[in-house]
Amino acid sequence: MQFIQLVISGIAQGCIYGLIALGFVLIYKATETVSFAQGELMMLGAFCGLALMTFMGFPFWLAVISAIAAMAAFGVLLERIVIRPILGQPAFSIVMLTIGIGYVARGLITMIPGIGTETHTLPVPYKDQVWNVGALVLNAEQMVIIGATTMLCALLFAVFRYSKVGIAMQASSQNQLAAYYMGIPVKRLNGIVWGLASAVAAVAGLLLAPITFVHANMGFIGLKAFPAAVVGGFGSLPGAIVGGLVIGIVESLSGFYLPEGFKDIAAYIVVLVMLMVKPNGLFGDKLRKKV
Amino acid sequence: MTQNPPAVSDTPVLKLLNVESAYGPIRAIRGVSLQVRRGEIATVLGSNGAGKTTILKTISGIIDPRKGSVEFKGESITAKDPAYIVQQGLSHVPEGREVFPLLSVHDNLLMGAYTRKDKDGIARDMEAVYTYFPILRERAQQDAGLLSGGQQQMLAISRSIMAAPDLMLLDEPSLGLSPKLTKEIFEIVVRINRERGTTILLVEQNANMALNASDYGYVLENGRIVMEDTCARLREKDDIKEFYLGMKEAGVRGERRWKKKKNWR
Amino acid sequence: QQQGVSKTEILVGTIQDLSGPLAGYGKQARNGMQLRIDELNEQQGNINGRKIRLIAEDDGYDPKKAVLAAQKLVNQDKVFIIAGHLGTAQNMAAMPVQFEKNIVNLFPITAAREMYEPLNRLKYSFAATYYDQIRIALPKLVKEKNAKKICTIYQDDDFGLEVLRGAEAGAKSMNMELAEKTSYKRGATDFSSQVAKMKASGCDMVVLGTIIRETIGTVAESRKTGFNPTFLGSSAVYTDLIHKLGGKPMDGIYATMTVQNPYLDEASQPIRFWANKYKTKYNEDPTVFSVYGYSIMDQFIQAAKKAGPNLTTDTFIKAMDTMTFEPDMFGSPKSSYTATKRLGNDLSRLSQITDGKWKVVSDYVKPTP
Amino acid sequence: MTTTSTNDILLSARDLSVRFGGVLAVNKVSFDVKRGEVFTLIGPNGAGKTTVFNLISRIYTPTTGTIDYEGQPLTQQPPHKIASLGIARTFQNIELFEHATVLQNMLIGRHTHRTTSLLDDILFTKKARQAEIDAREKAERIVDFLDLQHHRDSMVAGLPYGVRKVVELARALCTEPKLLLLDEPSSGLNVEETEDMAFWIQDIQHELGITVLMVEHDMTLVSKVSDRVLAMNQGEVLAMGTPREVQNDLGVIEAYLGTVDDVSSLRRTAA
Amino acid sequence: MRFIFKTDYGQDIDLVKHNGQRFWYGLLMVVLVAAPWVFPEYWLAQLNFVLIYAIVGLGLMLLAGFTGLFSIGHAAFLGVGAYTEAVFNNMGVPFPISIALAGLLSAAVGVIVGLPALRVKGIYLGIATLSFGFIVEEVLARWESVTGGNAGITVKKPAMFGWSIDSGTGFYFLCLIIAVVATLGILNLLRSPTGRAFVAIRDSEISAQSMGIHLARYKTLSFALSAMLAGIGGALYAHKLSFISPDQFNILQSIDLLLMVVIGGLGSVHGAFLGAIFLISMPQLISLTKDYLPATIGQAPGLQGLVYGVVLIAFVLFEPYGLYGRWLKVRTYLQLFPFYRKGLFKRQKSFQKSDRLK
Ligand SMILES: Nc1ncnc2c1ncn2[C@@H]1O[C@H](COP(=O)(O)OP(=O)(O)OP(=O)(O)O)[C@@H](O)[C@H]1O
Ligand SMILES: Nc1ncnc2c1ncn2[C@@H]1O[C@H](COP(=O)(O)OP(=O)(O)OP(=O)(O)O)[C@@H](O)[C@H]1O
Ligand SMILES: [Mg+2]
Ligand SMILES: [Mg+2]
Repeated sequence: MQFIQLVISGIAQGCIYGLIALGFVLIYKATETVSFAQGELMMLGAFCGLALMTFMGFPFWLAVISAIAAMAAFGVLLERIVIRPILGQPAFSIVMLTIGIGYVARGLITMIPGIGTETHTLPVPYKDQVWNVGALVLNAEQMVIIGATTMLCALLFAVFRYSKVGIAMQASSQNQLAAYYMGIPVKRLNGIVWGLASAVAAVAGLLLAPITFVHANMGFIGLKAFPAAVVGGFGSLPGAIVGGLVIGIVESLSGFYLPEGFKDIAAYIVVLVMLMVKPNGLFGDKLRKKV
Repeated sequence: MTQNPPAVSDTPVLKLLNVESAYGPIRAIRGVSLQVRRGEIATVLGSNGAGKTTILKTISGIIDPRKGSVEFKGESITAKDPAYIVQQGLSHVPEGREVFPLLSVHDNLLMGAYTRKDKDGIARDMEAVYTYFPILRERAQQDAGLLSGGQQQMLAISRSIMAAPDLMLLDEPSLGLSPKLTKEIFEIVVRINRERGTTILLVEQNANMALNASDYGYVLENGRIVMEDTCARLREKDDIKEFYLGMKEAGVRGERRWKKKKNWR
Repeated sequence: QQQGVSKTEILVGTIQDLSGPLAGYGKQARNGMQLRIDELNEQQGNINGRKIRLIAEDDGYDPKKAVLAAQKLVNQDKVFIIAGHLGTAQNMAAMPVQFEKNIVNLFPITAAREMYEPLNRLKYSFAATYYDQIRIALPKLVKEKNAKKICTIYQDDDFGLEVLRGAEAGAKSMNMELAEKTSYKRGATDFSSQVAKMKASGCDMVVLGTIIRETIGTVAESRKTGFNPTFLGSSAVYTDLIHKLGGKPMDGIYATMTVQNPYLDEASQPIRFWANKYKTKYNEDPTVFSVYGYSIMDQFIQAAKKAGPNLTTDTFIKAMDTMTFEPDMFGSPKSSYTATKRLGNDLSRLSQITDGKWKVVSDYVKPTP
Repeated sequence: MTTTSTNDILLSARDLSVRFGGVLAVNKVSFDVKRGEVFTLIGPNGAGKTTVFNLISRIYTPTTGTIDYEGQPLTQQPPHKIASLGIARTFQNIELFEHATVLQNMLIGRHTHRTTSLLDDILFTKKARQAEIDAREKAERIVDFLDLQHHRDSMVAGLPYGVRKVVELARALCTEPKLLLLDEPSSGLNVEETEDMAFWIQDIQHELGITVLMVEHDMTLVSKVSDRVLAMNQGEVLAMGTPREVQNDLGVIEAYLGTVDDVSSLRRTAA
Repeated sequence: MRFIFKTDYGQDIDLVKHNGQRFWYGLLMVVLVAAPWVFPEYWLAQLNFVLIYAIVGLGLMLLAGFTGLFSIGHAAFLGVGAYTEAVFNNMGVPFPISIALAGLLSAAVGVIVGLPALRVKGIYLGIATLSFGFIVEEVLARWESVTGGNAGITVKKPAMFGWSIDSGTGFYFLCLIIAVVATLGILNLLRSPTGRAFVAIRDSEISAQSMGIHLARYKTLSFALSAMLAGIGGALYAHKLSFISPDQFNILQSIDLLLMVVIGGLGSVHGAFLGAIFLISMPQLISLTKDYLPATIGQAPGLQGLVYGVVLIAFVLFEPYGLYGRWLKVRTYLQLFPFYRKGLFKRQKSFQKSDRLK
């Protein structure tokens, strides 16, 4: 029983990692850069939802939808202003930009007087609800995360696998020059990708807020999502979720059964083991350059 | 080729005026002016580093010219976004293949048709390129990056055909293709020109092929156009014969290893 | 010539986290200090003809930046004193820089023992350490609740460690052992396995070496899984955020405290007045950290006044070493300093959340002999 | 055209096969490369020529079959050892060090000849300096040989395609190989430059005494420089012999060369 | 423009190419040596930090800039070095020995961390190093008997054979000497076969391998050297801070280090120094200027992070090749002075290509 309860907690926590990892993978798949700002976008999304719900008094669903839409728009704008000017530069430049964006986002939020340095709670209707199934305790907040994550993942997977735009995004990440030659509007797609990633981040932020609260540093959880993405294979959307689950469950179990300290580094040990055994993660493409 | 070719009209589809492009401090082409008329095949000859690729890249907006203007179908496309230019009905087979290595062959071809909306037309063209290059059909689900060099070249050309463009820029289409396929490629190029009326600008090291397939030719040296004429007449010029067609007056070069200076007679 | 003291001005430096993980606290502490300075400069005149100017540096909770900040304050701005520096490691890194120039490190905002141990004439620490708080409060609470098994969950850093040590010492004084010690990394969000562990060991008393979100996370997770021991936190838990964010499940938690949280609707009139003044000035609710900042500055002013017109590090130390500070309106205990006693006091009170608010539930707890 | 009379076999492949998933890229291919000859692989696209090169340079491991080099099995060597055994290669798609100059690229080619230890390098001892100067001299000689003076200090990233091909050749020569693998050396070169390439290959064979194994589609070049030709198709050997023999082989014509020789049929007929 | 007439290959190899360079670097050295008597104490302390970070930066530059292996866990090496130094120094081991041990132990850890680099690249390597970083941090925190755990340890002044370096000046010269030696070592390395092998691996592994470069050996070597410099830097850092705790070597520190080399200019030795100057002086500049801002902005928490982020973004946008790139432009401008053409440095359109296949 204990074990099952731990696994359930692990799954719930894993879904959180997976959800954030989804954002990483999304950006990576479509632009081949790693966004270090994903956690901060999530934080902005949560603050956005908070502002709408508590300060502007929007009803819950309206607030959620507006927050996601607003963040999507913000993502597009961000791409337009900050990323686009250096589109085509080596991927690492863009990684640096995202680090910068992270600093700015955190700084800006912190600067809001009376709000930025505080921790807030998001008034969601399902707060603190628990279902007892036998001796197990299921937590509404966690169940919502699991459900939403699965849906988002399926949706994004379909987009990338079957839609023309999705394939074009991958194409432009693999060879931008050729994408231009094909008339693929690389810049516009990039905008869409960042919009999408911000929207996903907003969803993550809103779902996470009841558990971790809303504060300027909530984005740091993204550091745990990196291992999740890697374990799953960085280019794979389902991999992000599976990776998240693996990490979540391992963490939860090692926290209970292993000596102190292991829980905190379990994720990283899993990553290292994975990289030794299967360097491209569970679902990553096996890549080898043909010469 | 027996079918009646569409008449080459006098209106230029593509017009370059005094174009100058540079990579940093290196000026790769200087004051190039050329025209491609609707329905014709034009070719640019030139030795290594003459700037042929640079011209094509400048046309499709991959590099912005320092000076001069590029006009496509009467509209200026100077320094526009490459995606925009391609959407105007131009497609470019780049030097060095540039396939999408991690997409399947089929998806690569689909990307070629990105700017098109007509589903039926796309399916038809897909069928057509599969007939041109049966190996692509065989490998439709394989990652393009794992194809052999020549197969990738076929894919690059096919991808461009899939775009059903008005103007096709071909940068060394025969690179790495077997002799048999090289001929076939040129036949396909000519067929596309004749059957669909696609205007073509061709850059090719295989000058013999290029001069036979094209209507009009330019010779580029050190970033400048030094000669232009119809291909029929170019084929008769001595320098062309010697330097581009490899037909030597006996004993001029032969097995000896000195180079005659080109003076563009 | 004493640096940082002119005819008309005393330069006080402070280093706070204004951009890092504890930016909230850092800002409040600085505001509290500034509030007291403004009171002095605008209403009460001066200290022997001198006004105070505060220079606040941001170290982003990074020891390396703390060194640079201290260097700037000491060598560039040439402050007279550094007061209220936030963070243990940050203080540890900055102190050598200050001491080299004979600059007092007054009342750093950290309850680590290193702030007054080993003895140094330039060190002053003002409030009971986390170690002492728990060490002293735990036996009292254990007796009261008749607890059998003590566990602790602590943050895996210098702060958490102090609480753990306090709990260990407290347990030892009752000839008990900690039944379970479990930790988490700063910023963790999931406490399920830690709670499961403590639940599995059947604890009925849990010492919280946690701060805000972790306290809420731990307690909420416990309540959900039907684990209901007595929770005891240090003064780091004593903040209004616990009940504001955590809501109903937080009711019943105990925490040690040194000064009272200044609720805006506080019953005591002076605190209410003060809290509203703060709110008007900074447009946000004051917290205990605002109070820390305010008290630190207040006590500095008292000591500086006492030091007389010739204000130097030496005269200041001399004044400090004979100082006794009476309890202030926030209910801080009486504290005193001598040349060898550099911790103002080691006392704290117990408070408990009832109906979504901290209530003081005990007087100052004396160490059980 | 000289044919070496030595029977000395430098490289010998026996029953080489390699499979990638469903594709049998090379199927039971056997051939011998004699010391001092120019041996050419031809074949339609996708025949498996480059794959044979990759097998020799140990980028792939054969599914079955063996490769012997100077009588030793090559398949047991790790990939980085191949160069020090005296096998150098160029790549079909050009694999240069883009962010280095031509000269630096060539100096990297001297890697197998390094004599200095790490400590020598860090302290840049006299020995290191001398080794460096020696390496330069060797590289400069090849710069002269291949007419690269003009591009010596240019970044590879900015070079035209044709020059890169030559730089790759230069880099391979810098390793002072016994066996040189050239993958389509003339692709991207015009007629005139291809002629130069032919001269170089002949010089490499005769003056430097290097055995050349080459993949090439330009039949003029092939017949000019090769001693023997192996034609492949779909991974299998189609024909082997002198250039002339192979060129006249019906199978080769069918699969590779094509029948139409007159390209004037491409011309636009007057409307 | 300066034209140098070269008469032998040796000239190409020399570190200093002409008298102009000799003059400027000489002048720089003079200034550095005179610094303790010329600059106010506060500036000297900053300079000291710059030197320490430059040493670490040199190592990371070797790894990231020249070998193309990005480490997001470099603070771990800094930490290993710092702790080794702290432990041995506090035990009374003479300073030269303890700092050598710090370097060697870090190098050993570097080799271990380098192992995954043999199999993975790019982002995967990044995450692998990041993971190692976390693990090392955890070990430092948990191995209390040696490291003092999270409570941290105080580091005594460097001392050897009864002589201790306690003045700011002495320590400054120590850092200066080590920095100069490290720089020369790296420069030597880069003009020799080892350095070229690194660059080859960065640009094309497959081709490097076919040139006979043992990828595994050189990658591990790069990790080891890089970690060694980080370890030595860490040892100096430990003395400079005189108090170290595990969380000083966390991911944020690692990111700072990476930012340092990127801002300095990946792939240039100058970059390591310029980056260190940036990293250290930026927060100071912000705090110097914020006194002049209106209080609502100047005193707002978060300002530091915001400005830092904005500067970072501006950098990437306007100077993707880092400070060194900017410096090169300024220099070219001066050299070409009357003939400088405006478009010379106009940025080309450039196109990203997958480096998943390298
Ligand atoms: N990225 C670049 N950076 C700097 N210079 C370049 C760059 N690309 C090309 N060049 C220079 O521009 C000139 C023209 O190059 P271009 O590629 O257009 O030649 P080309 O005629 O296509 O040659 P090839 O037949 O070899 O393909 C060359 O001298 C080359 O050195
Ligand atoms: N790593 C690989 N994975 C899957 N298939 C491969 C791989 N490498 C080669 N192939 C397949 O093996 C076949 C032979 O490829 P190879 O590159 O050897 O051809 P080639 O003879 O060099 O042709 P070309 O003249 O076009 O370069 C091709 O069909 C190719 O798709
Ligand atoms: Mg070209
Ligand atoms: Mg090939």
